[in-house]
Amino acid sequence: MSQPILQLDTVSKIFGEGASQVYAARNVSLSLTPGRTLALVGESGSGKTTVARLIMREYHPDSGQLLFRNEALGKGDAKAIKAYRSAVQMVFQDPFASLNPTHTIRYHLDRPLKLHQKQLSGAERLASARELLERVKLDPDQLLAKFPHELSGGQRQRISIARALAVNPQVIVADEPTSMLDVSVRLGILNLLNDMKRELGLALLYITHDIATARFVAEDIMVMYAGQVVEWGAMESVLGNPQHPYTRLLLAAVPDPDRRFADTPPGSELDQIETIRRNAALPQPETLQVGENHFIRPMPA
Amino acid sequence: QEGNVLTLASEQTTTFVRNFNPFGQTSARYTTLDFMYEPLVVFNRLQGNTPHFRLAESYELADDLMSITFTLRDGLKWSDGEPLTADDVIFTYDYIQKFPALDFISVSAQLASVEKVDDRTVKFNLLEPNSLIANTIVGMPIVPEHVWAEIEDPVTFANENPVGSGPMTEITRFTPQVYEQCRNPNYWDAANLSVDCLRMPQLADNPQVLAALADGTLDWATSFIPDIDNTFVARDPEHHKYWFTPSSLVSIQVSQITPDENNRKAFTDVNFRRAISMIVDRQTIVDIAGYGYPLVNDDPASLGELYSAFANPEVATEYGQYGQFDLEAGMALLDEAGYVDADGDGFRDNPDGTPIKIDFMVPNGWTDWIDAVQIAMETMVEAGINVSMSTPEAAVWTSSLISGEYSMTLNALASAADPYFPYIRSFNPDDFGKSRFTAPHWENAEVMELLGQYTQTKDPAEQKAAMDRLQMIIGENMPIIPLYNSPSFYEYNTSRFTGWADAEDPKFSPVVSNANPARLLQLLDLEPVAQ
Amino acid sequence: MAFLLRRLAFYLAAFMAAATVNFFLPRLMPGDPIQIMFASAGSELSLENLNALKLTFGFIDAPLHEQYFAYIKSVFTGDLGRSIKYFPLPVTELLGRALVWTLGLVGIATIISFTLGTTLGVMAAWRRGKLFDSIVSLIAIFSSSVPAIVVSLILLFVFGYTLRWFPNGYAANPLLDPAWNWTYISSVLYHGTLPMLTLVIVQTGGFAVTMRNNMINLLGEDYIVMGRAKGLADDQVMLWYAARNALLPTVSSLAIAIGTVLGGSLIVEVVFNYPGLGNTLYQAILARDYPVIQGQLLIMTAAMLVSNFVVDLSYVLLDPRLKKA
Amino acid sequence: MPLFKQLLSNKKALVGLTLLVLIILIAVFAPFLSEYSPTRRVGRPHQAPSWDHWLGTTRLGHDVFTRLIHGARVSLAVGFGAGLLITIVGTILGILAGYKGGWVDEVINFFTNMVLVVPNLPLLLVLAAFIGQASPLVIAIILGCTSWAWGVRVTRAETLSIRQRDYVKSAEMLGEPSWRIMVFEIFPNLFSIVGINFIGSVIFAVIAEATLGFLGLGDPNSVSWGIMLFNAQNASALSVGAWWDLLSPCFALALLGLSLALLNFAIDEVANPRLRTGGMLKKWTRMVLVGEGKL
Amino acid sequence: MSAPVLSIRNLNIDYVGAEKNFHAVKDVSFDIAPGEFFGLAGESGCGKSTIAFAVSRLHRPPALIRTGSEIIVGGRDVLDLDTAELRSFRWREVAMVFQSAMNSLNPVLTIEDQFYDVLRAHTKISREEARARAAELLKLVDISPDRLKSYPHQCSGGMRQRIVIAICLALNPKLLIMDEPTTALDVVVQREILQRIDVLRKRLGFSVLFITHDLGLMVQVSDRIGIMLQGELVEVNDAATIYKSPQHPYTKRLWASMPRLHGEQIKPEASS
Ligand SMILES: Nc1ncnc2c1ncn2[C@@H]1O[C@H](COP(=O)(O)OP(=O)(O)OP(=O)(O)O)[C@@H](O)[C@H]1O
Ligand SMILES: Nc1ncnc2c1ncn2[C@@H]1O[C@H](COP(=O)(O)OP(=O)(O)OP(=O)(O)O)[C@@H](O)[C@H]1O
Ligand SMILES: [Mg+2]
Ligand SMILES: [Mg+2]
Repeated sequence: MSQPILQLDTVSKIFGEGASQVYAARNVSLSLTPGRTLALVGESGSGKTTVARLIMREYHPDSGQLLFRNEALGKGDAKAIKAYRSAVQMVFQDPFASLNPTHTIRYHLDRPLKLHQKQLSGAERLASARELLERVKLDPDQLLAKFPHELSGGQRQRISIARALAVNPQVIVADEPTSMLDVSVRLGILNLLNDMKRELGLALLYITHDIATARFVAEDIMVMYAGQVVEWGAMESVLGNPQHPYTRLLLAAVPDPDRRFADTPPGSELDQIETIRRNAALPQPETLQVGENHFIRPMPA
Repeated sequence: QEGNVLTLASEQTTTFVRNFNPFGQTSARYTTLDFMYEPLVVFNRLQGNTPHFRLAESYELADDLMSITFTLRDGLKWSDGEPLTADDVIFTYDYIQKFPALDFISVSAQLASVEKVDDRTVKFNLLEPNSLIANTIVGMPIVPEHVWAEIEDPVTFANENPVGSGPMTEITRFTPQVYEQCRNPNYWDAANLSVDCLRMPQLADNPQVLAALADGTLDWATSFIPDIDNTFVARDPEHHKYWFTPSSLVSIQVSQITPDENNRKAFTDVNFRRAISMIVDRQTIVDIAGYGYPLVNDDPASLGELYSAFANPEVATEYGQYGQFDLEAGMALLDEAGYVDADGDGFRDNPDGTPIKIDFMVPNGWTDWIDAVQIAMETMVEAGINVSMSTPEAAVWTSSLISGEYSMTLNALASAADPYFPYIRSFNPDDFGKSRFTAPHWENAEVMELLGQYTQTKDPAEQKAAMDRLQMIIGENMPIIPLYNSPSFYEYNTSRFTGWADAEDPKFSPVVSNANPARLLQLLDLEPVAQ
Repeated sequence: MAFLLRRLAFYLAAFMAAATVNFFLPRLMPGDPIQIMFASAGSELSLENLNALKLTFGFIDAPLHEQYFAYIKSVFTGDLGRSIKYFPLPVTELLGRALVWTLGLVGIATIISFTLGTTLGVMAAWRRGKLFDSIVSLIAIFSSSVPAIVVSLILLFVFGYTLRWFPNGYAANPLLDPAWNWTYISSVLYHGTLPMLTLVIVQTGGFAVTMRNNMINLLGEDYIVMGRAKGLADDQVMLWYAARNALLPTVSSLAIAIGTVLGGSLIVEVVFNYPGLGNTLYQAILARDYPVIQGQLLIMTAAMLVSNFVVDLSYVLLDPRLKKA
Repeated sequence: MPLFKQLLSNKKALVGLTLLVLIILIAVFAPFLSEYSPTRRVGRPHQAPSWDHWLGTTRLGHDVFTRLIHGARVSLAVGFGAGLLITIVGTILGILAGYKGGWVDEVINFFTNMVLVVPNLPLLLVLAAFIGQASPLVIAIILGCTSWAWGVRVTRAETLSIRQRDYVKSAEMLGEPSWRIMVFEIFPNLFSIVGINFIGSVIFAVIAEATLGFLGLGDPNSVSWGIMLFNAQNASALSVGAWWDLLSPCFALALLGLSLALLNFAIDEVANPRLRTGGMLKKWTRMVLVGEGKL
Repeated sequence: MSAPVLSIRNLNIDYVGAEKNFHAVKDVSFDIAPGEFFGLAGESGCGKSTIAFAVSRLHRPPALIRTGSEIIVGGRDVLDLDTAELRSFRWREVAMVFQSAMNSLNPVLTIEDQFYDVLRAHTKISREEARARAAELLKLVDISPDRLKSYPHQCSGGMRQRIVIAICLALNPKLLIMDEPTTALDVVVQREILQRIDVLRKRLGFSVLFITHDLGLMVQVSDRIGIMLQGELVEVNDAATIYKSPQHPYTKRLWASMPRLHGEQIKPEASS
């Protein structure tokens, strides 16, 4: 396995003060490796987006650090930050909000090229833009002059990916890139991400609450709950043998056409969730390795 | 049973404040002077300044003109029944000495001392000989010592329940919207007084006064009324009447010390001033800007109709042409004097070729003046004079006039009993930099000497000689360019009261404004119409 | 509570700032106030007389900061000095008198136009696209575009001068003594009709539009649809589900409207010679009555602050989400 | 821009725009539309409307129609000048406050709220009176300096919401400088807010000019609708029955206000599709009436 | 078999447009039997909500239910009801749970008020009785009656959705329509709520029209399923058949593009 390119080292992010303090991320550690996808799953509000934003340096960690190529990235180093920017890009959840409605597709692809590949001439940039569109399986002749509102959701999401690729990134963070898309186009995007990872050797962080799609794209998985990573490791190991009670609950709840609803009295899951929520606030015990490349942070007794 | 009530409008305001302090020029109700505090004497300007003796039964000017003695009537009483004596007069003058802020006519500065001769007689000793001092002295109201001696701060004292000497002293009703002022129970001249109460409704502006006049509410008013024959008289031709009498002089003035060197060359040249005078169309200004109400003043000596009794006919024969509107002649005069367009910009320049550029200043918001200036400028521009109008705030305008740092302006000068006053107010170098009336900053030693002579003699012939000579000098130099005498407005309704002064019977000025003491005479002449 | 406290702190700061601006305003302007005042009064005074008067009116030549603190202190002790034009009336009393009229005029006009406007807005939104809606929109466009000055002059021309149905000045017949009897009150109402009408005409449209748009934005909300699905009467859904929620943002627009109303009432008061704050301010400006001008700006600001605060309060009352559990 | 296209297909916008263009054209070509000069006496005082003087004459004998169309220039210039100033200041401060946040926001927001609670017109009045002889330019500048607060408030609110959009985020992540984000990413999306702010400010400025003029605080040398109102009022136009003198500028003001308000409503409708009623509701009603369906 | 609770026949719905009408529901017909859990699936914009709204006649212009459509509930055509009948029909016979838990409760009314207004609109009930009934209904969904005094914003999303369900049951309706009732919720909560509905319908005997685009979930809970595509109902069958042997190519494609959590993963086809 190759070296991780980007790491979070026990990073925490706290919002609010005093009583209303929220640990949006608590001692989160992860590493992204070229050519591999890490899936980050968890319920809404568990801190997934916060992790993404920490990686995108939109937030600065309250503790812990962000390592890029094994070097801690400070606040001030402009040059390092620029290099980081051109290496790490993001694809957003909502394809309708991630493109500026007042600019053409060409503008959206031109800007990153202009910013990060200054040596290119106008004509070269146009060529690159066409190339990018072809790479995401779109027709440049049709699309370059269009405005976002003239495109379908799937097309927009592809444009977002093309824009992210325009800077020649090594890491792509995709925050629920398909949750707003229809089932039938969803797969196309996931396949595209898989292709990119393979062909360009990208390190991918795939954030989702849909564990099924996570399984489809990722080699590794991390399960988050209330700002903490509760279980992580190789995909098949975690899915096949979930150890943490929350992971189990989550997996049990994922819709599965193969299993009809049993006549279990409802309510038990909610009680368990309550227990887990209460425990999440307690001091956390050490990490426990439960298999080869499979770890959990067990619930305190 | 309220007797007969006369409704009048002498004051325009949005709210009445109960203030009857006769020294408060801006804040007291306008019915305070004359009606509440009777003057010693009322001089009748319409009748050659004849004295109507009121609180005083006579006065005597010393032969050396260095003192004047007033004798009060016998048995005068204040409205509260206390006797009114020479002590009250002495008290009043001591009082304004002690509180200079009260001396709104600046009379103290002319007095050396005021002394009591006996209970009814007071002697004023002057600092300089002055034949006209009586006119000034009667402007100061006399207040009761037994009331005012106790007042700590008379400047801010509101005198809400006045004790006065005039015909109407009792406030029977007072609200911000209306007040009533009724008979003085101890009035000395009650026999002549037929009106029982004055009622003053609050009226904020001319249109409101017009509305009240038109529907017959008001008996007596002073207000500008546009198109008065249609808007007022026509509503009830039998009873709705008016009579406008000429009053303060409005003139074009240029500064002899204007900061712009080139303009100064022109302004100090009498030919230029004469030409300007010939170029402005006085009649149109009066007709349009003034609704025809003012009286054209084309007297090069600036006195005009108002002081016709004093006029020197030679002035008209010698210089009269310079007061007449004649565009051609005015332009010819300019050409002749060398004011031609030297640089080809379409405007006339100085004879030496330097440009003239005049800023015609008039206070913002004074619309009739602004209209007048616009009309005057029409012909001035036609004559090739580079002139434009500016309208600074009145305060800025005032201070420019005081300092002389302006080029051209309109200025007004209140009318007086005697032409001496307009002349001394306009040309006294002692007042340069102090008063806006000296705005032209025009100096002439002979004028000052003649003015001195005029007040320092009692001999009418001597006075006339001095006045004639004065008029010739002014007429020759035209330091100010007269336009018109604006009218005093006087509207009245004969349906409830008769006895009004009018053009047929100009017995005195009937204007009810607080600047006209003769309004007291008018009040006393009114008789209710038998119902 | 914290919300209200924060607002309160802001209002205090705003008031202080307004008072400060107020203090400096006349001092930065050219000219000597007393001289200006007497120039406009047309009276001639000697310099000595002038200086004596100046002292009496408290124009002392103290250092600026001393004057400033003295001013702030007097403001907070409710002493706004005395009017020069209406001497010796204390400014507070003069403004107090005027305030009553303005409050009555503006208050009632605002209540009428707010009620009318919001009702129209609610009904227009509910009948969206129908004739009623088009009419309301048209009315709203007219109402929000035609200036108060135009409306008041036209009303004055038509009803005051031409038809002579209404008086063209005053708040009441000046010959009547103020009293709580029908004669006086009816006179007040009669005199107040045209000014009131002007204000209602120029304000109603704005409220109607705000309310209509808020309503329309809300009508797609699930809880409105649920209200209908529950089988509730249309009126109940319209009022308790839609209007009640749409009112919240409208109420905050009310606060901003107060400022506009004060401005609008100024022109209306001048045109109709109504003895309110606006007219008083106008007269004071003409007479350069500085104490009144200053006091006036302060009172108007304070009125704005108070109405804003009232709006804040009612917001808290209307919206349970702001009530701290 | 699709917004423009939509605007052109909006009936209100069309009517408003036509009116406005007409007024502007009349103002621009004023000297060619009347043989008279606006500042010269060309008739007797207060002549009633006639063939020679379409809208009669003023008290001074000026031609009312001539003054009206020349006055349109000043009123429009003040309106658009002040409107532009107000909008520029409001938009810049609004975007800065909304995007930059932190102390920049605190400061701007504080001042904005402060200015919002000071009653605007009275303040204007006092300022104009103190400055004196307020020429149209001065009025425009005072208006610009005192009336930006509302614009800041709405622009800031909108910026705050746009700032959260993913396209702004992604521009940040691409390393776009913040001025570029404000100018090219946020500003174009504020079209409707800025447009509404601009037109609203123009209406406000036109009205304010007229009001100041009417109250006698304007420069009598200039020919504007406000000054016309002032002159007419001073000439007691209503009491002497010269209604044309006073009502002409009134109607001109109303017409200009109406055209701008129509535009503003149209922008609002275009920017917020929910407010649009359009033709489909009429069509719908027709279809229901002929029994093609129901709800 | 007894008569269907809901029988939709030839339902055609247009959204009237200024130029062109949008034909959102095309000739749709299906039945729901008493006690049946009927699922309606399809992609965003295919017309699912439009059908749901039509059943309670909740549409506003420019929606237009074309003449010839029939929606039969309890033997009568809903489209023929007048205003008063419609009002009493709503909620008493068909109740509805909306998409967003956050927004389907009126934010300015307490929970109790929102029970009370529906009870009062349909029954003669006093405030006290209504409170008792509301408390009872809340217990059905495991919520403490204390909550009656709360405002919606004081409850969590899952709680709010359960409150809505309780309100739905207030009048013992025959049919409960749920339009994507759980998309805003976590999977755990979502599953919990659906299980509860399932239990309640078995106990109380109402039918359910369940709308979602999550096919996997639908197969888990529904008895029968209808698949919609661009306004048309392309396939109706029982859940097992839809899953095991889908007939329509579109249904097949849907299954093919659904990644699996367990067992064999679908083939990553070349992205198109
Ligand atoms: N800017 C912020 N200020 C305050 N709290 C925040 C902020 N951003 C996130 N939070 C809180 O931090 C926690 C984690 O939020 P985050 O957005 O990371 O969750 P998530 O897992 O991405 O949820 P979702 O699946 O809904 O996107 C939440 O409780 C959220 O309310
Ligand atoms: N008010 C409207 N005016 C015009 N078209 C509309 C309107 N409401 C909905 N539509 C169109 O009707 C179609 C069906 O909408 P509907 O809301 O029924 O879809 P849906 O299947 O519920 O989708 P989703 O899963 O996104 O809720 C959509 O294409 C939509 O664009
Ligand atoms: Mg998230
Ligand atoms: Mg839907």
